[in-house]
Amino acid sequence: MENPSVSIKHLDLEFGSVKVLKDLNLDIGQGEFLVLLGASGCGKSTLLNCIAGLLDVSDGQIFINDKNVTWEQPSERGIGMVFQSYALYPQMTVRGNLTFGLKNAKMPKDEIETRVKRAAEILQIEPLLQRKPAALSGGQRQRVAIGRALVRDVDVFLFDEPLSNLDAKLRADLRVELKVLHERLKNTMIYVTHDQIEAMTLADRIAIMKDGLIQQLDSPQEIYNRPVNKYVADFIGSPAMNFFEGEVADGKFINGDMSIDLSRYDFLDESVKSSAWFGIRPEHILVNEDAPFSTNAHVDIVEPMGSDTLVWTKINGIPFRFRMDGQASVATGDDLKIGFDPKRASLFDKTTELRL
Amino acid sequence: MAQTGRPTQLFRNMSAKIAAIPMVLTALVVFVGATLWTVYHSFTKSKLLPNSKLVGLDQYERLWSQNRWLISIENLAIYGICSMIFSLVIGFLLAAMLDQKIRFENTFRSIFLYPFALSFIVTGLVWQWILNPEFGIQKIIRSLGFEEFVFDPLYNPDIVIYGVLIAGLWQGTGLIMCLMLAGLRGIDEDIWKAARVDGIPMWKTYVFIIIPMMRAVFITTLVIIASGIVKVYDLVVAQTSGGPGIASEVPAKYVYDYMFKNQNLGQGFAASTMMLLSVLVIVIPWAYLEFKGERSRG
Amino acid sequence: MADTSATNSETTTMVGPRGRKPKRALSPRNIMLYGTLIVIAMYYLLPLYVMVVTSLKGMPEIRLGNVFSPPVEITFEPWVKAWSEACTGLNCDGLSRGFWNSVRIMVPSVAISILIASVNGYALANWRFKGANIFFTILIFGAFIPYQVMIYPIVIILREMGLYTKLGGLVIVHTVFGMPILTLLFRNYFSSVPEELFKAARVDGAGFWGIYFRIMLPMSLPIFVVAIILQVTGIWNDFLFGVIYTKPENYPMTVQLNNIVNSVQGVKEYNVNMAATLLTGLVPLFVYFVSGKLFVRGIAAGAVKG
Amino acid sequence: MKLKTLAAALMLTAGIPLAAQATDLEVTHWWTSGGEAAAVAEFAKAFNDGGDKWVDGAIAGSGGVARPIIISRIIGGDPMGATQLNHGRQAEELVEAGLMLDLTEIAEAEGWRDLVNPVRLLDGCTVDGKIYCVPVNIHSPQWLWLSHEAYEKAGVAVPANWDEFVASAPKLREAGIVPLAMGQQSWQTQLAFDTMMVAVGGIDLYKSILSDKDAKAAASAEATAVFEAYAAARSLSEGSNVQDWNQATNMVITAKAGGQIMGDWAQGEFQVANQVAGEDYTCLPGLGVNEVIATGGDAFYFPKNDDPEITAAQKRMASQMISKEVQVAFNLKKGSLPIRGDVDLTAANDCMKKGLKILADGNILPDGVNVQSADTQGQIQDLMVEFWNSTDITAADAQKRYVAIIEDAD
Repeated sequence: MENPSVSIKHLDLEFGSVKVLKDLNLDIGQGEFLVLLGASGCGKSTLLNCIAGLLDVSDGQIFINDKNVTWEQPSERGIGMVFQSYALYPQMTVRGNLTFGLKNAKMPKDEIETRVKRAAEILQIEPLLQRKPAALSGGQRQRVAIGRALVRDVDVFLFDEPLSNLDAKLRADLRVELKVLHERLKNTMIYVTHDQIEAMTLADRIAIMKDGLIQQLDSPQEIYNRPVNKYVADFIGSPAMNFFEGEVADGKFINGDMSIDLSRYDFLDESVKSSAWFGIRPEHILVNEDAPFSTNAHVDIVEPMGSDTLVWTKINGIPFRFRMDGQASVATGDDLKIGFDPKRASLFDKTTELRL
Repeated sequence: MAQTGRPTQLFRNMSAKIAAIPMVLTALVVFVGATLWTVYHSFTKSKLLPNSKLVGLDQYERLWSQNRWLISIENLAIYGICSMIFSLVIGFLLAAMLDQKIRFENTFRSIFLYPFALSFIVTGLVWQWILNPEFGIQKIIRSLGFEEFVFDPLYNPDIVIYGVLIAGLWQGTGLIMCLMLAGLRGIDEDIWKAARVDGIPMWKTYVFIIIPMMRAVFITTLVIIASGIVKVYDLVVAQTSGGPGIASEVPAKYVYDYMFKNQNLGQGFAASTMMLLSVLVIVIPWAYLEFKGERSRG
Repeated sequence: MADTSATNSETTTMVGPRGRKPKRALSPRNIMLYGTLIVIAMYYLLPLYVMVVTSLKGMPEIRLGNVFSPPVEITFEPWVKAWSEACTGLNCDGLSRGFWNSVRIMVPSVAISILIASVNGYALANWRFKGANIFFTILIFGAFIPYQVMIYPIVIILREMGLYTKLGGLVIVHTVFGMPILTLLFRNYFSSVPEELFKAARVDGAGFWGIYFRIMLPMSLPIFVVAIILQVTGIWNDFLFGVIYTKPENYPMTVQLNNIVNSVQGVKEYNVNMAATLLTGLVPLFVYFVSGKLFVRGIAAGAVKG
Repeated sequence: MKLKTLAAALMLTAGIPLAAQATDLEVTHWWTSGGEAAAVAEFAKAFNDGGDKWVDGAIAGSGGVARPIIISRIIGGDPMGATQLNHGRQAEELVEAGLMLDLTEIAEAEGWRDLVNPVRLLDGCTVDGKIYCVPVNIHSPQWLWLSHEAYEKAGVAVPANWDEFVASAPKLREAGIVPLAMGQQSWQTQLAFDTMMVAVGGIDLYKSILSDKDAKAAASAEATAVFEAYAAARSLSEGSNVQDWNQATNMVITAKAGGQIMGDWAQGEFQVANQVAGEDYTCLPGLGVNEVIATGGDAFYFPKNDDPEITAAQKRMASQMISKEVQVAFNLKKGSLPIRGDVDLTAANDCMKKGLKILADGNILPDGVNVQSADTQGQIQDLMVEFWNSTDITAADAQKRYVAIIEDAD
């Protein structure tokens, strides 16, 4: 990548004998919105804290705008950060929160004023400037927290699960606002979350992390369509992907007496022959339609969700779920014909769990 | 359902009310009743036994003309203000130092806190011994060659109250440190991170962000220190007996001496009423603020 | 973009700062920090050290040396004397009598005061009833009232109850004066217990006492330990109430300590005094060092929230 | 239980005298120094020999510490069997409140009025013509105790009066000896002041101020002289950093100090230290100037009790305390003078004999403790101890405040 905004090279982090990050490399482009996604304990927040300089790395380097900041103080790295708990200074007004860091850096008064005005205008918090955080709603607080990063006028924004403390509706609203904000500011943003919807909707690229390693770094589409390993495939998508265990041989996937023709599947390596996992997303199932592969299914449970309906069945004795239109009339006990296009499926090696 | 007989107001929460009886009795009989009794009798000419011969403000007039009382008040003020300031400052500094992710934190904390487990009698006796000019610090410094060195706070009327203060701080700051440390630990990690990202130096973070956030802790702590200052009787009795002369007298001792030793209950009651009054002057504004705050919060 | 975590960084050589920011163990900050801590720790340890060395010296050595010099010849004589021989007046059975008196005073006082205050704090936190806050406010104000204001009326109250100079009277006094701080402690702690838990128990039909014994008590071990520590040390260390509300045969250890130290027969025996002082301090010190961690944890849970 | 009743019944039928009925009596007092404790042991021994049991309730510290405890117990409805109190004003209100046992009956039966010498002691016990306490000894505060060893070291003769004492002080200083030992407790400074009033101001001044509460006398030039002498004495005690009187006495015994103004109870300490009057130490009554002594003293009161057995035992103790043998044994140990004129005190030492002689000559004064109220005493003590310890206060200031206290005295 030419001129990355943030570049992380061979990063190691140990707490005592526990390795939290392992030889991690990551380049983030100018103006990119990168989401670090993973289950709790995967090291995503740790990585963010390392970038911010809030944690000392054990080995490796961090560059921000081509400047080696590995040993720099957080405030000297040209970053702004937004925290899950907002971390607003409770005894100061909103204005105080926004200006405290700037005043401390001995910035001229009118410059501070300009910046606060701009941030307040962007985030629409002008009426709140004289209030204290305790008198704000969760969403307002989060805006102020963003504002505090904004007034720093930096190139890189770091978000540490900023929406986790909000209720579902507010979270959706703010998500959009964040997206708008990014469109407007065109800053580099690194965003940590465990919520895949946030990741999918916001990210230019998502880095899925597990055990201190980046599993896959790609655009949301790519990650959704072509997960590099079974973990990613399982993690992304809700409801989760269906999996069958079986053998891949002669262009076919065989599970017991079921055989799926894989001629339409994009193999990385055509000649492969091994035990494998076969995965297909519930939303890629076709019902009562012609499909390259189809079978009969007996409906066990129906979960109507309004926009769509989740149906549980068994294929070859293995629990299997698929998604139908919200208006579909289906009931427990029905027998359906279901099928899918193997082109949309994913195959993973049984032992390495890597994509085939 | 509506007809099942709603319990009357009195019997609602009956168990809770029964459980609160000791509190109600203590509050009414001891704290209110006993206090009023004492206040009333401070206007009487009670000597060895309480009586009801009212004499108006005579006892108070006499009280404020007593040199010993004035010295006691002055001592309490010095001791009170100094111990509030020093134990808050020292306690907070110690807590802040222990909060720097240091090694042996537990050891240090145990060392700072153990004197709190000891009584004022023990504290007073030990410090009396250490400050003894013939055996203690003064002698050691002198034996190092500084023959003229003088450090005898317990024998110098001008500074004796500071000698008591040294012992009092030794005993009490550990607890303050613990309270402060707990308060510091209760602060959201993210606040620290935010301050670091904002580039705010550590001391400024403490002064402008952390300390204001610990307002509740500071108030609790002040309450604890204040009630400790009220108790400053045992310590003086054990360490100096009010001496040299009457230089380290405190109001509590004045009260006790007049009530029992000098057999002038009225005078003792008057002095204790004055103590009560000065406590109220401090407590009422604080309580007013506290409760007002609570109402707007709730 | 298909390649996963690989970047072009392999080609660039690793220049500039890398890895952990080097920190010298003896950085000025650390020297300041640990230096200050050690100096202060010495200030705090000094009196304990002085007590121990003085109590192990003979009188001639004390007269010659200073309070800080370690004993040349260690003798346990002062300890034996302080425990079983030191005299107050004609009673030459040392501190041992006071020790057992203190135990007899402390055990019921601690148990009763904590029991009452915990139930009380629980009632205040979870069963708010009309007027409760008024009494609670009075109670907290009570903590500020100088004891001296109430000493005399309490003598009268106890006399009327026939408990003056009896152990029972002293237990009442300790319960009364321990109530404000303990109630505050328990009220704050119980307030921090999730409301849902309490509601769930009520829905399950548990009453006042049922919830207290089956839900609150098992959850509040730390705060009970704190309360026990506060009360054990407080009551053990009490002097004023012990001297006023008991008679000599019931004197607690602190009062006896004061008596022994103050009844000078001939020369002041500093070594015996210090041994006696240490003996008196041993019980709370023991309690403290055994439960040190819980003590701090409990304070964090209860006291600070106020 | 049954066995006990049976035993009691048997004893009664056997005609064992009532006295043998063992009753426990708790006795509170503040005699805890070496000499004092030894003296108390004599009382205890006598009482125990009589078949009863003396339960010792010693309260350490000075009377100032012990009195409140004693009084609050009496008022608090948990009276002890007997208690030491200075007779006179201290117990007045307790007696008036009807809390003390009336001893008039045995006093008349045993003829105390004839026994007690001087009879004034009994007056202190008398309220409205009834006797409520047993005086047990005569104590006189007006003594100067001098260490022979200290003067030997300094190379001066042992002074024979206060003026010589003051004159010899620089020599003692040179030898590294504190001229005047003084405990820091306030009553000690007051005692020294009262004593100097007798010595410097004269007997009449003393009487008019203390007994008659004459404020004019307190403001007089004679009194000013006393204050000046007292102010001068302050500097003599520099370096005497002790609290208790017996520690100060100990400084004299060990020749760390030249002398001490203290009551005759100091003698007990000399005795415990095996010092011999006239050889190791010298005592000067009235500071060697005016050889008079105030006849203060200790007395025992017996708080009223509902239990007739205890009342009986109290009366037994009262008559024992005043008996000849006990008086001799007790006072020899205590270093005080017996309250009866008819006892044989051949065993008495030099100092005691001096005291007895003065007593016999009738050169006696009332003691402050017996004529002033505790309140007045407390105020004077506060003044004196403050004055003694802070050289900022001039003699004139102190006198002014003293006059004010005497004016208000009740």
